[in-house]
Amino acid sequence: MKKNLSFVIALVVTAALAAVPLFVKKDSLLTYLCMILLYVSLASSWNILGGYTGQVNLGHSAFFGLGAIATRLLWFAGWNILLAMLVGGLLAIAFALLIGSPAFKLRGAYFTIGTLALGQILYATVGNLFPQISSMPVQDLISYTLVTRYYLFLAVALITVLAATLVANSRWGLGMMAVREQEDAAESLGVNAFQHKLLALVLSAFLAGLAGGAFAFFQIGYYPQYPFSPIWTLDSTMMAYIGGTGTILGPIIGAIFFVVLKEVLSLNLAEFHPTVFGILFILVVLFLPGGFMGLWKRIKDKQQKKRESMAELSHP
Amino acid sequence: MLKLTEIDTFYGDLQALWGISLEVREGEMVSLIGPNGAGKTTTLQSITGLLRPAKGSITFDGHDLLKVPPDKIVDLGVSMVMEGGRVFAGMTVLENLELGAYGSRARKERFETMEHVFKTFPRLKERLNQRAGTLSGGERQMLAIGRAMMSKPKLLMLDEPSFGLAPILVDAIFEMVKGINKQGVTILLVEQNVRAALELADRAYVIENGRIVGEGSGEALLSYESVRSAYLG
Amino acid sequence: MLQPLAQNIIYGILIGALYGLAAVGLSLVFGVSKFLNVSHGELLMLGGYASFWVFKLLKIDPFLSIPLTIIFLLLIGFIFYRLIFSRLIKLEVEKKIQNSLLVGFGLSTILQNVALRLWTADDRSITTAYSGLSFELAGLRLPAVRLISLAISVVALISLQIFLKKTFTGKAIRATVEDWQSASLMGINIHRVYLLAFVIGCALAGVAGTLVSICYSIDPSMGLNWTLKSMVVMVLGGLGSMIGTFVGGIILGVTESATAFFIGGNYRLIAGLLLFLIILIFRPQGLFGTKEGDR
Amino acid sequence: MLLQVEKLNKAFGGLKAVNNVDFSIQSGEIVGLIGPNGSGKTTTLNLLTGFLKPDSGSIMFDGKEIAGSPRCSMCGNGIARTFQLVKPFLNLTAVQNVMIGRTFGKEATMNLKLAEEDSFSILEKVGLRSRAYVLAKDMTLMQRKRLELARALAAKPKLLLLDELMAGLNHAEADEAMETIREIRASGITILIVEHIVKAIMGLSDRIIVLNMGEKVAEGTAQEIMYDPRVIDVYLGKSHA
Amino acid sequence: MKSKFGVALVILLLVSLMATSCAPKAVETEAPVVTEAPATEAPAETEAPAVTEEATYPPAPEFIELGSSISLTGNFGSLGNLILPGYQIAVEHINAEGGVFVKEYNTKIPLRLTYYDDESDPTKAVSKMETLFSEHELTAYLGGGGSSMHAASIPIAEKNKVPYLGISFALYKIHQQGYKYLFSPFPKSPNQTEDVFKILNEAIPEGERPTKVAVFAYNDDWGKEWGGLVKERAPEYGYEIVVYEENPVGVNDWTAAIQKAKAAGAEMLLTLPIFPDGSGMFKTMAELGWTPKFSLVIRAPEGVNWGESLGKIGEYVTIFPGWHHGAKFEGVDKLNARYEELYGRPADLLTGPAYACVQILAQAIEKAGTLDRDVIRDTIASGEFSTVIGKVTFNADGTGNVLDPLIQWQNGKMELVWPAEHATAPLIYPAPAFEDR
Repeated sequence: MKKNLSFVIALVVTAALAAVPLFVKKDSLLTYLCMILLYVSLASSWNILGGYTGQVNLGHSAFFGLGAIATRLLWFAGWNILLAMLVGGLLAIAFALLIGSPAFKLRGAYFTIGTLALGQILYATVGNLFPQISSMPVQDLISYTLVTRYYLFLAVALITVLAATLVANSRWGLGMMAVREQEDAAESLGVNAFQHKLLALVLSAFLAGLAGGAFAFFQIGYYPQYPFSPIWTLDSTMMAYIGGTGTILGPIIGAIFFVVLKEVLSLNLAEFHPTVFGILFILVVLFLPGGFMGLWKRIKDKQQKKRESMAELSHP
Repeated sequence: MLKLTEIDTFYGDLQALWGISLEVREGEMVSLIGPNGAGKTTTLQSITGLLRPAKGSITFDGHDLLKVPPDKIVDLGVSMVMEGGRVFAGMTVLENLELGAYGSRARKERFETMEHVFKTFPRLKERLNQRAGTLSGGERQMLAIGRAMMSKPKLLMLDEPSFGLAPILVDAIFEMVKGINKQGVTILLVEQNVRAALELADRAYVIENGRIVGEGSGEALLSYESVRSAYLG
Repeated sequence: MLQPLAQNIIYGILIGALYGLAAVGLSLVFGVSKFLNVSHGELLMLGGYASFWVFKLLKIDPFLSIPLTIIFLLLIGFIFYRLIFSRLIKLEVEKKIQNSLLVGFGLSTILQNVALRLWTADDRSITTAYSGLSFELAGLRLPAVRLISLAISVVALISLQIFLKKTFTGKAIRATVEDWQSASLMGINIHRVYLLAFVIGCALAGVAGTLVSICYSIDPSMGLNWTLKSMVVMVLGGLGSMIGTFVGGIILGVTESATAFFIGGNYRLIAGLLLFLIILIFRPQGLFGTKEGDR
Repeated sequence: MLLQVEKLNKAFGGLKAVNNVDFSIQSGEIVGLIGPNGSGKTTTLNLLTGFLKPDSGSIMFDGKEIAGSPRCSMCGNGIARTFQLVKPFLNLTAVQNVMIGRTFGKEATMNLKLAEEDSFSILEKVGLRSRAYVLAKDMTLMQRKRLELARALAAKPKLLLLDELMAGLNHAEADEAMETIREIRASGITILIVEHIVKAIMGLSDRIIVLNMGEKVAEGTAQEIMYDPRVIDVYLGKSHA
Repeated sequence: MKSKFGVALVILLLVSLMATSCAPKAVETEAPVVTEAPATEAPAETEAPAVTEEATYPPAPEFIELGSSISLTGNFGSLGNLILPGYQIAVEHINAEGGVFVKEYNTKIPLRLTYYDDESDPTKAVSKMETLFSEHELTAYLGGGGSSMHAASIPIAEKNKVPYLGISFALYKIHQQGYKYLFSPFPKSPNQTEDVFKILNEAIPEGERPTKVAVFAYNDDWGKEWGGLVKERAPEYGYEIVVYEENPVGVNDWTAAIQKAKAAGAEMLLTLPIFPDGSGMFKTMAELGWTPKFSLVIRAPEGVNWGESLGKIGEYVTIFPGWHHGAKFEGVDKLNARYEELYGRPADLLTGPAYACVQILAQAIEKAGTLDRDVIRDTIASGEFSTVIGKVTFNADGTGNVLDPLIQWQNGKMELVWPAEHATAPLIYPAPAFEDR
């Protein structure tokens, strides 16, 4: 009953999003929606490893960047864009498998610092190997349409959210959460912690790689190093935390809140908007553990308790 | 001297103590015995301020300990040796002892106190500049007790001083504890070696599941069947 | 070939000392309170700007203005601790590391933005009358400014070491690092120790920032890079050992310089990070650490 | 013979935590493993469940050598455990906690619907049916212990290892727990129960093994153990006065 | 605990309130642009046929809109801050005469320049370029400073089909991508890398020439192109490259490179650092005691802060800036006078070419007689323009045919030292050792 309702809501939202380009003709607004969708993909894919499996990964941009660079090169070489994106995703998986075993030897803060360093290594290496800007060829520029990009971002975001939902509600998802909550207990029940972490990493990497591919298709000119920038990781992490890690809706809400708030702040506060944003973020971390989803849950719990105590009163 | 009245203490969300009341009079040696997880350590930690009871009162020498910040409790003359001693392994024996006299009251007289401690534990003087981590188990326990003595306590609380020690050392440690008590320091002892604890103590409390279930003089309890049954049934 | 290499290694040591100094502050804070303060690099930047403006506006020599920088950073540290970090101390270790990390990101966003707006994105550096001066020793050049910087780093480190080893307060800090519960039983106010360690860490970052502004240059976005370097050095040297951390910084500096010399400047950053990852995986307690390093 | 342990050894540094311990458990038994603090009970348990690798010795379980197998394979072998300091999945609901046991243990099912139904009935058994949707972190110690028991049961073990299940429970709660354990045995599961005090399990165990300083000092029925002078010395200590 | 939570809640509520109350405002500010755009366009379209009736012209737009995304802060900020005044003064001078005469409207229309600071971030530059296009009826873009910034911006101009005039980038590669709307009246890498050897061979007798060359390049677009060309050209003119070092931009530690140059006995330095790297490089050179007899340092010393921050260490370096205020062309005096008024010194190196961009545009619009961007583009491509940097024509790839003067820092000032007919001072060679300054 409840599941059906959320399914219907999801369907309606998807349909609405698909219809957006019919009504929105302004490029700047559409670009803006593209960014939200991109961030939904990034934050949701980060959340699979960081939220559901509890491994705070600060090298997420590496996967995003790998997807972007592979897609861009293949696409320029004449490949079909979807095929190129798939290869981008697979490249991200290959890298995830490569680093998985050494990375998961590290625990807690060490994993976090280690992944941050890994991301930086890739960032610097790509900067060295591909120092030149990647500009769309003139003939592609002429045929450039934003609507195509919008639908691609929408598709990637849908795939990501769908994949996250499926995994979260599967046996694997249960295992991941068990690993996050209590690795010893999980292992004692037969959950292979390493396998689950690796699976989460691979899935997270693949989805981030796809998002990178969409970005490569979207951006007219950029330095190949740019998608590897730690900014992408930090932004996705912040979004997931603001919305609520370990939930499906959290990163989505976080991404929307993040992008919209940033835009609103930058329109109204001009140049000091990152400051206000930083303050807000700190407030969320300090006072809203569990992000917006956590807050929502607490409000619901309180109401529940009130209802229960009311019920008790009426049945003395 | 020390009086706990009806205290309830929680570990996070979990209640560990239910209405514990006990009293230690000046100069006494009191034992607190009970099985694993009964709440002995929790009781001591509630007194030192490491944990704060949710309910009840603790008074020491007329001070309400619940209103004293944890770092000032030592200054009042309450000192505790935690289970396993917990010496600062990376620091030298001397530094460990100095830290024992961190409180402002004890710091002024730390040199005299240290000489006094050396009399009780001559081994420590030999190892003065060695890192505490390199000491043997028995020496560590001595250091832990010596360190606690450095604060010039009126009440010394010991949590399982015999834990993990060879029997011969256990005897030695208990001798030293007895000696300290004779010097006029009141002692509250938590010990799993029930017989030794009861023989040493003037009085004892039996604690089970976070509640006091028995109280009496050491000898009385020793012969009291319920103590044996608390362990063996 | 040998002489240029030796010269190059000297420069590696000189910059390594700055890495070390920056990392010592971070390491101290992490060791005592388990706050992984990722806005450490931004604190360094603040220190750099403080010296720069004092030099530019009041014409006070940057080396002489270090006490002012220290006071400034102590104040900043005090405010940040009271407003923000003190709210995290009750959390369990893992959560504390994670949340301090996140809060740090927020702080670094704020500090970067404020610096950008106050002082523009331009690179700044301090050039004194004696910049460029150097002594020659056995055919090797020893640059004056960097030598003084090295000396100041060493003095800062030794003062810290003396403070930690000889004073009661310093011992209290070390005791808290080892076992905060025991420390608390000694009558040590551990909250005060946390605060103290935090502000000392900030002050060290400030000193490092001053030296960076003299030897290199500063700009509002420099923070992340220095935070990362500090974290690398902190792990490299091993947690809990100040001297180890400092030596770790020098090792990183020399590694980078040697890489630039033998392979090329493009790879210096990567070589340092790779060294870090290798050590993290095979010796997580660091080169000089003794404790098991999984906390 | 379900479990046969021979010459099991484990040392930490110089300390022999488990020293040449032999014992065995028959199918359908409830065996108690007791001893004072630091006697090696929990180490033994950790060796049996793969949390520690033995230095030497053999552990035959159900006709298979399992010494040194990875800990996540133990559940598949048919051994489940609870923890001395309870380790529930705090931010998951009770039913999710149990489902993890059901979907990963022995006879693990991929069918989440089925797993959920089974989990409800297991929660019913331990008396937590009404708390199925409560997060583990909002539960009392007693409830957490029951939850951990339910989780282990959901893994359908042949041998269930209970580590100080009774610690911290009051008399009434302990009695309830003993009743539950008897029911579990009745359903055909063999149980090894580790306890600090003999009393807690004397009415329960068919046989009791006593450890001290890493060595086995006695074995027998509860009555035999209670009056064994070696055991009394172990527990109450020799006189030191 | 509860109260703290409450406080946070209140703050969040306030912010979300602020967000919601501001959101409609944001739409409002955008709304006029949307509604007015057709309003201004509509008359133009409907009245267009009226042109056939003589003497009636469509109402002229209020301004000829020029847009620029320019780095005023960050790595390229020192360049942007020299370029922007050039644009502004040129606009001011042209508007002082009523603007540009456009035949289509039979009236003079003033110019209006809208610019954004892109903070030396190429991605920001891209978004600023798009914003300029969507928020204003642009006639042309004026570029910012620095090759990588241009490389990011130009595709946007091309996509939007708006003429783009940019200076302060020597990157040649951009011109080979087939962009039709790009024009740059500025010397390019092929000119610079050839001219330096030509000038040295003309100015210095054989035997005294600094034939051992050290090249400190960057691992980026321009660095690689420039370094490659130097390697190619040096042997042709009798020079040997003894050290070739590459660093990523912003790694301001050149110790290893300097060491190698010193060890190899290099006599000449060719490099193109951004400001912080350049100043770090010269401080280290002084410390290590390596003084090249001749240094060509493109980019870093182009701003006045080079002299201010380096003092004697920064003396004697030479630059190919594209222009100098001593150049003897028409209009230079007027520019210098105005610049002096505003900034207390004669026009800076990049100010002239920037000024010229606006001159070229104004002349092209007047020739074209319309604000149609495609017509203007064609006019720029085919015409000859007379500016403060001399006569300018453009090649098919958008590069300009312009003079490439050499400048040297002497006594804290930049002196034009080549070509001889424009020179304000003779070239000082060899440069005295750092210790002896």
